[in-house]
Amino acid sequence: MAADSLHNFTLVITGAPYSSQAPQTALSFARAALAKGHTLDRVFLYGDGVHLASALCAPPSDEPHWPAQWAAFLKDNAVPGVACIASALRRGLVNDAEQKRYELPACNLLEPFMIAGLGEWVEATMASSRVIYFHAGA
Amino acid sequence: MAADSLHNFTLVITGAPYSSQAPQTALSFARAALAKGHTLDRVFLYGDGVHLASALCAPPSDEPHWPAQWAAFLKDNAVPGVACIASALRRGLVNDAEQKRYELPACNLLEPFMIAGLGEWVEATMASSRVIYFHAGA
Amino acid sequence: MAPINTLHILNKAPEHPRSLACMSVLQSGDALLLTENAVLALAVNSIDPGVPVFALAPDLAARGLESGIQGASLVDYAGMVDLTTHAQKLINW
Amino acid sequence: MAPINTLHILNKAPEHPRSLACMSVLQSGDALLLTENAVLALAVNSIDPGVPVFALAPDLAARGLESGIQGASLVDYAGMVDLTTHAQKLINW
Amino acid sequence: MSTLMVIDQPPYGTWAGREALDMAFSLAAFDQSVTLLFTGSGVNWLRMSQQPGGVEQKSLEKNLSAAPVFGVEAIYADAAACARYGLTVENMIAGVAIASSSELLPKYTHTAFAG
Amino acid sequence: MSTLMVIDQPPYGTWAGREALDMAFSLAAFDQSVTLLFTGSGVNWLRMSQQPGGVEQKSLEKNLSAAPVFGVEAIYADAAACARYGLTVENMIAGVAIASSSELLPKYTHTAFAG
Repeated sequence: MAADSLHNFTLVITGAPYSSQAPQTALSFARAALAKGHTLDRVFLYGDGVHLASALCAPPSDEPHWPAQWAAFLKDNAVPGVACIASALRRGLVNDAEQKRYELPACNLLEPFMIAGLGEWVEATMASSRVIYFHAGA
Repeated sequence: MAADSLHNFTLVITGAPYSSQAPQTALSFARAALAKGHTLDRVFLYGDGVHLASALCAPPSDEPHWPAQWAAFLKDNAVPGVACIASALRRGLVNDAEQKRYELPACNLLEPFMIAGLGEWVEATMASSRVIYFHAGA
Repeated sequence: MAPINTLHILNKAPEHPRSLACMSVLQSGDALLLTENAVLALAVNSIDPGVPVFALAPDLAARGLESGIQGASLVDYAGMVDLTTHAQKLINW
Repeated sequence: MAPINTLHILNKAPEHPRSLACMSVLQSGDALLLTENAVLALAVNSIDPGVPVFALAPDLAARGLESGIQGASLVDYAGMVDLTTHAQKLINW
Repeated sequence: MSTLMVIDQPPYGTWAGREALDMAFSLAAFDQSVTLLFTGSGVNWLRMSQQPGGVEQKSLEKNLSAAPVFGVEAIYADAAACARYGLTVENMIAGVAIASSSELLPKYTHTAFAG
Repeated sequence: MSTLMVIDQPPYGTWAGREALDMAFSLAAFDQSVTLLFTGSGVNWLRMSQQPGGVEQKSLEKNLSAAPVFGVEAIYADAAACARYGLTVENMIAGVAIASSSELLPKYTHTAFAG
């Protein structure tokens, strides 16, 4: 891959909002990358990072709503956002299909986030020229 | 407080299940404490520990279901389990009252866990003779 | 059991900053209980905190360390409860 | 901008084991980008990784460290993007 | 009961310190004795002129400045950690006393970290 | 693309290493070149005779033993970390090669930690 040319990025977020700074740094990076003409292949949430796709966060009104900000960014820019299914099921993040399959009382996945397997991450690493990981900082 | 006599314990869990070992160690400790005749004043979930009260976890069938095991333990022994409201709202854990207040699409609190303020923790530290914290290990 | 002033309960691996902080404040009359990741300290040769050391046996066993461990008394969860009630004071690191 | 072989992006405080691991593998031709908690390394006097050091300005400013910082070039998020595309390879610690 | 809340994680990168501060304020609100100790990389909470607008967070410096109002008895900073991070009376927020963690810890009946 | 998955967190106490292993297995399942490196306290994954029944977890030793079957190319352990934790050929699981992290890292085009 040539340096300094236009790139197709994959962002992997493994740190949870309101616990780590990862979702904020990733969003600032994502905005800056698009502003420079680069593209985002997809955003993949893994481990504790899947909490970013929760539809039920209600942070104090004077704090940023990271799930809502991320969801708006993904919609506005038609970037796919995918939460790893194995991480999500363990941590209580489900869409309506998983709700039915596991007979759970509700679903809490925030649109436009999707739930899919690690194959999405593998595909992304192959399709993009840069993969950046945003981990928790402690 | 006299050592070696019967005690009233408060357990505070700040580590999330499927991310830290805290909920498992705390549950084994809680069972052992009751078996010795001690009492549990209450269990308080704080920070990332509030994820233990999620009704939507679906771990692989060959892994323990920590929220379900904890919920059964609390019911069987009539021990109050309280998730801190500020930690819970930030992290997407809500009961039906908070769902209505914040106009959220669902609620995901697992019974018999309750949601309440840090005053519950303060009360617990005053009411019990031993407060034990179960933090994440990394 | 000898009296314990402060029981320090440590669950972090030896590299963790809080583990180092815990080791640096132990005083005569205290005791140290290693749980979860902290039992790995017993695989590191240089550990000598200068106070009685206890370690949670189920955590040692999980990590393949139960046999041949020196320098620590093994306890189960019931023994952990006893330590917490026997000590005058607890610090959970 | 000088060529960068591997750009090491570090977001952990200086005490974190992964921060120490990162510092120990830097090679000539590499560069180090400090973000989030890792910018605190610039408050510690002894930091000299032997490769070009960059630091994310918004993270420095948040921590009261933006003015008078020596030993690192400040970048904003756009500059961080440029570093990641300019480098041949990335490691996110 | 006298509580020592210990903050040993740096500001902004994690929420644990923020939540420890909430715990301290709650104790004080219920008229319980509570003291704060900043140690390790947690002493970076105490640096003056924090400008967190660029990372879209609230100022923890401002947050912490409410401690005396809430009734927090004292704010201590570990001497060795301050030295390591270049914190001196010149660049530290007001109202912080320098102490040694090992001398402070035995003085409280209840010690807590937020995570 | 050649991937080096690095596991630097100890087994059982956190899930990050477990999830790193899943990432490695996924790459292998899609016929991508992947190698595992255990370093820091992560080398404790490699100790023989893990008995996690008492902490109600699945054996990570057993989990890891599936790596060659899945097509993981090699498993390396950092020499310095093994020495620190007393890991030798006698008490380490089979199939692990000893290496130095600093020599290994430059050889892969993609390096990842799970968290």
